[in-house]
Amino acid sequence: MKPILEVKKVSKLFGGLPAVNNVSFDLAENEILGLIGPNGAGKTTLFNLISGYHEISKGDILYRGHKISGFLPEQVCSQGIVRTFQVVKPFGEMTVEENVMVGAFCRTADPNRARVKAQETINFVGLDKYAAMQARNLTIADRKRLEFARALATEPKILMLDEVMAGLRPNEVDDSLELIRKVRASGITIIIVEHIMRAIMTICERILVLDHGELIAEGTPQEVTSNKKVIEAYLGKEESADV
Amino acid sequence: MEIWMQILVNGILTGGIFALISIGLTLIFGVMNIINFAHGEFLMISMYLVYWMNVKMGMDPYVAIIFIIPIMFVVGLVVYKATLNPIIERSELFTILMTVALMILLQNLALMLWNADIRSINIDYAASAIGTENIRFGITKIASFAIAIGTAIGLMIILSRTWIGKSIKATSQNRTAAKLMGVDTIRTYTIAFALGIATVGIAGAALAPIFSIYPTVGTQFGTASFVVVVLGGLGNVPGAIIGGLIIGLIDSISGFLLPVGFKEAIYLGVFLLVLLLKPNGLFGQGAAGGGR
Amino acid sequence: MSYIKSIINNKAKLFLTLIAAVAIMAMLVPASAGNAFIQNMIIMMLLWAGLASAWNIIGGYAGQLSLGHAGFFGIGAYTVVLLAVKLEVSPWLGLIAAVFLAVVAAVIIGWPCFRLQGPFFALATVAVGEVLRILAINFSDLTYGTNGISVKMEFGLGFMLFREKWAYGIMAIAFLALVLYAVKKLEKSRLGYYLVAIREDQDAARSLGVKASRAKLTAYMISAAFTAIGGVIYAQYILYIDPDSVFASALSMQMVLMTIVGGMGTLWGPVLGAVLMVPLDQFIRAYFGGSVHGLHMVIYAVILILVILVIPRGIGPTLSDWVKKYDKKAESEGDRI
Amino acid sequence: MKFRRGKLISLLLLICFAVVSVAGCGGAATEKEPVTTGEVGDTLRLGAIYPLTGPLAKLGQEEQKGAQIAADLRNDAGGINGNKIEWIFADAPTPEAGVSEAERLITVEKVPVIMGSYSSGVAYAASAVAEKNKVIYWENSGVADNITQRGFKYLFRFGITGTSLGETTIKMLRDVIAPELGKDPKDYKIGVIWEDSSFGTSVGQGAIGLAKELGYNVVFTESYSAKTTDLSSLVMKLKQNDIDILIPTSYVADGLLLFKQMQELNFVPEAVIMGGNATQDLKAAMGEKINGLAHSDITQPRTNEAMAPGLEAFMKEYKERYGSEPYSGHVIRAYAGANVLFDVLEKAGSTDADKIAEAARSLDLPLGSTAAGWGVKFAPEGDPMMGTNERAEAYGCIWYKDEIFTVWPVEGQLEDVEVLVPWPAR
Repeated sequence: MKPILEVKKVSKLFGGLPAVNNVSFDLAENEILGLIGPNGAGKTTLFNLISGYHEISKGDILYRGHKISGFLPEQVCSQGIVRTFQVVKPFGEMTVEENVMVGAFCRTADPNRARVKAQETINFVGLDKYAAMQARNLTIADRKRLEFARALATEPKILMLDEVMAGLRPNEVDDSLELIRKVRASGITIIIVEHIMRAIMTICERILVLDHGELIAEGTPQEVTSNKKVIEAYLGKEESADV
Repeated sequence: MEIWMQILVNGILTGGIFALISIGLTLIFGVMNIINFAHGEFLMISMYLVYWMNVKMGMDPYVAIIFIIPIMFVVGLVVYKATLNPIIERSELFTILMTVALMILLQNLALMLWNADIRSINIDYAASAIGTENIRFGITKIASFAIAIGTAIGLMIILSRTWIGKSIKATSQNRTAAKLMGVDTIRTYTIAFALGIATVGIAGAALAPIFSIYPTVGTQFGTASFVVVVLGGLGNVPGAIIGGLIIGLIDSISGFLLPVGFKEAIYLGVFLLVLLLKPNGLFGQGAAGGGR
Repeated sequence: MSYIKSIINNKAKLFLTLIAAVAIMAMLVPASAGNAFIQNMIIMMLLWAGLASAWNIIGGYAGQLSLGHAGFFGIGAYTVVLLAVKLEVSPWLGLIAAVFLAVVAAVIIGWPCFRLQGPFFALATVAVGEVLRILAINFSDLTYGTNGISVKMEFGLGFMLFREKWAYGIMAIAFLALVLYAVKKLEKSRLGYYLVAIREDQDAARSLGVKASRAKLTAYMISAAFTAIGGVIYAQYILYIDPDSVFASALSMQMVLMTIVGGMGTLWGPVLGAVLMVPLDQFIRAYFGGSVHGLHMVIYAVILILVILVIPRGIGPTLSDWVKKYDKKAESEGDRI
Repeated sequence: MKFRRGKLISLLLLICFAVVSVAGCGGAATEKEPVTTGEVGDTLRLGAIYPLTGPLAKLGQEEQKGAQIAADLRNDAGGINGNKIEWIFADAPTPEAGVSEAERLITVEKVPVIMGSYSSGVAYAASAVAEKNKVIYWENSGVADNITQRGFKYLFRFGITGTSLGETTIKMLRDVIAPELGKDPKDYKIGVIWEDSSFGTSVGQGAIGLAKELGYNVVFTESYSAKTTDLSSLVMKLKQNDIDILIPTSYVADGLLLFKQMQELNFVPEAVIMGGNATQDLKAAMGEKINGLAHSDITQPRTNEAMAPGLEAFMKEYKERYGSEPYSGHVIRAYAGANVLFDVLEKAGSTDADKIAEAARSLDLPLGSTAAGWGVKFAPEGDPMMGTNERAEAYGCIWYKDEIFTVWPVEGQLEDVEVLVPWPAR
């Protein structure tokens, strides 16, 4: 089965410093892929490269076989790849419903159909109580859920979630995991960046580990946690020596 | 051939004037992202002050600089505290409109207090020049050129050596980060603005012998100084000197080759080109570009 | 109270007739007394409300601080007058040509400038406005330069030139109604949501598929078109245009000031701003203009500074906030209004 | 954006604001009854529009003084047919303000006549409003020719046109400067430069027109912006064309900048004849170096009383009130123009526009019959320049012993003025 997304030897240099260095991987259709690594490993930068937010220094990205490296963010989104931001970016003056409508407008120009789509998505993520509230008045957790809903409203094929569950209470994390499973069930492929190991381990079928911009490990959750290099990357040299 | 030499000399000396006017602006615009439309009006105030000192106390304009710096520093402090400080947190639209309101206010206050007479300081060396038969250097222009260099050096020393200078630089790069490091950004902004206005005061003193003084004289210098600041790069004081020289040369050369009426249009055209091609200015590190 | 609310909220058409009613009523009261000064003020008020609303499309909704809108105003005025004087073209055709030229200019100016952010976009538009003014002064064989041009005194609908004031009143009302109707339609359209999204956070908007530069450019073209229409009406009303009066940067600032005072990014903000500031400006000038020179402008500037300081988001939204607070208090006490 | 309640509230607010502003200004500006000159002892209210703020404020205010002195002196001498004259001044720095103030003066203050306006743009816009409302517009100082080329019935321009100012610079060269330097005017290389407003343009074109007509050698012409910060490149072009006679038309500030940069760059023409703006500020800035600078301008304070009757009385009154010499000729023109207007109103005996217009057109005063030295003969109806005073001509004058003296035409000469040229080197 041809991979839905192919990342081929992608690098990104910020003033000569490689934030992402020669990373390659494939994403299978309808898979949930985890992306982990210590802070500053290049996870968000990789998201920025795939979503066209930053230009790629070297390498290519293929979506269903055709090149999308060099596409503008809006073009990448209309192709079907959408991302959420680690630092949430709500449209403060607009209500929650209007925020989600902006996403829905990606697929329809008609305001009424967009409003219906928005209401559906809001109910799906459980923000219906706040539909008429202005986004700037939401709590952090609800803003994350709004980010999630907005991305969903664009009816993506690939959904890239950047620490959507950071700062949530355990029961909220479980709700999010449930949501992600439902989203995957509807045929959407998902890449998740998270630091909450419990969440990553339970939801992801495959995990990539990034460290200093390089891919140091790939595999099922169990394989990855026992991998020496991964432990070193997280816990540092001597600690791992005596395990 | 000598005509071209003179044109270059004119360009450099006029460049000195543009640079001198723009140093204050590059500090205010560079550090605080405030487009100060009343920049020309502060220049006008300082020119009037120098005029009264010359008329009432017979003080030479260049000597008056010593008194102008503290006076204009205080003027900058008061104006900033009264009008700009309360709204500094809001979007730059409000600060721009506040400076437009200040422009209207200062122009008409000057008209009310000192009426509309067109005054000038007639010190004997005002129009004299040195140099050969065909290549002349105006005394007042050389003086303003030297003052521009001196002011730039002085400002750079303040910015790099003194504590307040470092906090101004830090705040201009990243206000929130500076706040985290314990920099009192409100005080820093106030001093940066006052310092900028004091620099404009020096420019006013240096220009008083060259130009006539009347309530709306400030409008002449408005647009040109923005062009210089963006050309030299935001907050980049040496950049303002070089930007000033470039605009001075363009002014002199294009004025000679084309009808003089188009001069301003040409360096505004250059300004647009620079903004689009090298958004961070020729040397500066301002963030004019919009990314992708 | 709730009965009136239900009518007003759902009927866009009713809202349109309301503006017309307000303006006509304002016109008729003085018309009977033949007081041309008041009529002139009302016409300028309506014209400025239209211009401020036009600016609001790009400045208020899309948050793109264009400070060179006098350029489009001037293009509108010069196109209609030059076509009439040089080619005997009727002002109504001139109007269409003016709108077309303004839209073309908006594309030429907008496309490069929209790659700039914040103060640099504002400065670029100021520079463009100045360049247009200088060109109008120096290409005197085309534009008659600073001698200016006077509109030929041929009265009649065909020449869009009237003896009676109320005819201009109708034109000004039609202009304002047209702009407000377009803004209301825009608010509810995809472009409207996209513009506000761009204003709030352009990066987030683009990641959701919003073609930011295309949306901003479209808004800029619409705004330029309406500003040019305003320029045409000004030319046909004042009957004389010259570079310094129609390309003046003070015009651009005036449009921005009114929108800020009234309330940016709201439908009613610019209208409120115009209704307050045009009479204010003309009254202070009438009372203080002749005596102490410059006093009236000082008063105008001081009022402006106070408004900017005291009212953060413009009078419209601030008032509606007070009303909401009053409502919440009323609801909590149980006596719903 | 769905604060429905907010929308409703601001909607109601708009309605009450509109009503308040209408009622408010309706009350504040109650119309006053028009006064015909018939009833003795009443006050005759006349409108006057000048730029009293903004860049043109200085000379706008000077003309205001001239109008006020004329009214006061006339009131001391019994007013018009027993009516006291009262000026209602209006500030109009821009054409748009000119229109709204003209509307106010006509409909609220109900003035039968409006005198104006120093700035050609304001004159243009305001006179159109007056014409539409059948009110006399009495223009003293707007020089742009096209003001009186629109066939307006109720518009009269007492003062000179820009063309006449321009032509007199050439007549000065032919009759005064060239004979003094002992050269044939045709041998000179003439440079004509002007600041690019309608004032500068009409004077510059006037000078070029007459010079070409007389076959003089105009080698360089260019306009510049009065708001420019540097004119050295223009001076370099003058030097390159080695201009002998320079005819600049500038306001005071840019004129000073030009003269300073001419000295700095060592450009010394044979003579400089400036179009208009012979003012005290210019003298204050240049000190004794100004002697020898020639002007073509409106009537100057030092003009022979024979040619400008009533000038001395005016000078005395001005000195008493303001303790100094008149700033420039502008105040004299306003004073003379106002007096002629009062005579016309007296002759018409009513505030009806047609009667006043008819009285104005009937005037046929020879040269040397007004304080400005001009005569009064308005171009009749149907004439392309309808409403222009055909007996108004600019005078040639020159700075001599730190004062400005009229030297052309000869009848205006006060005493034997020594024409000092070449100018700036001295």
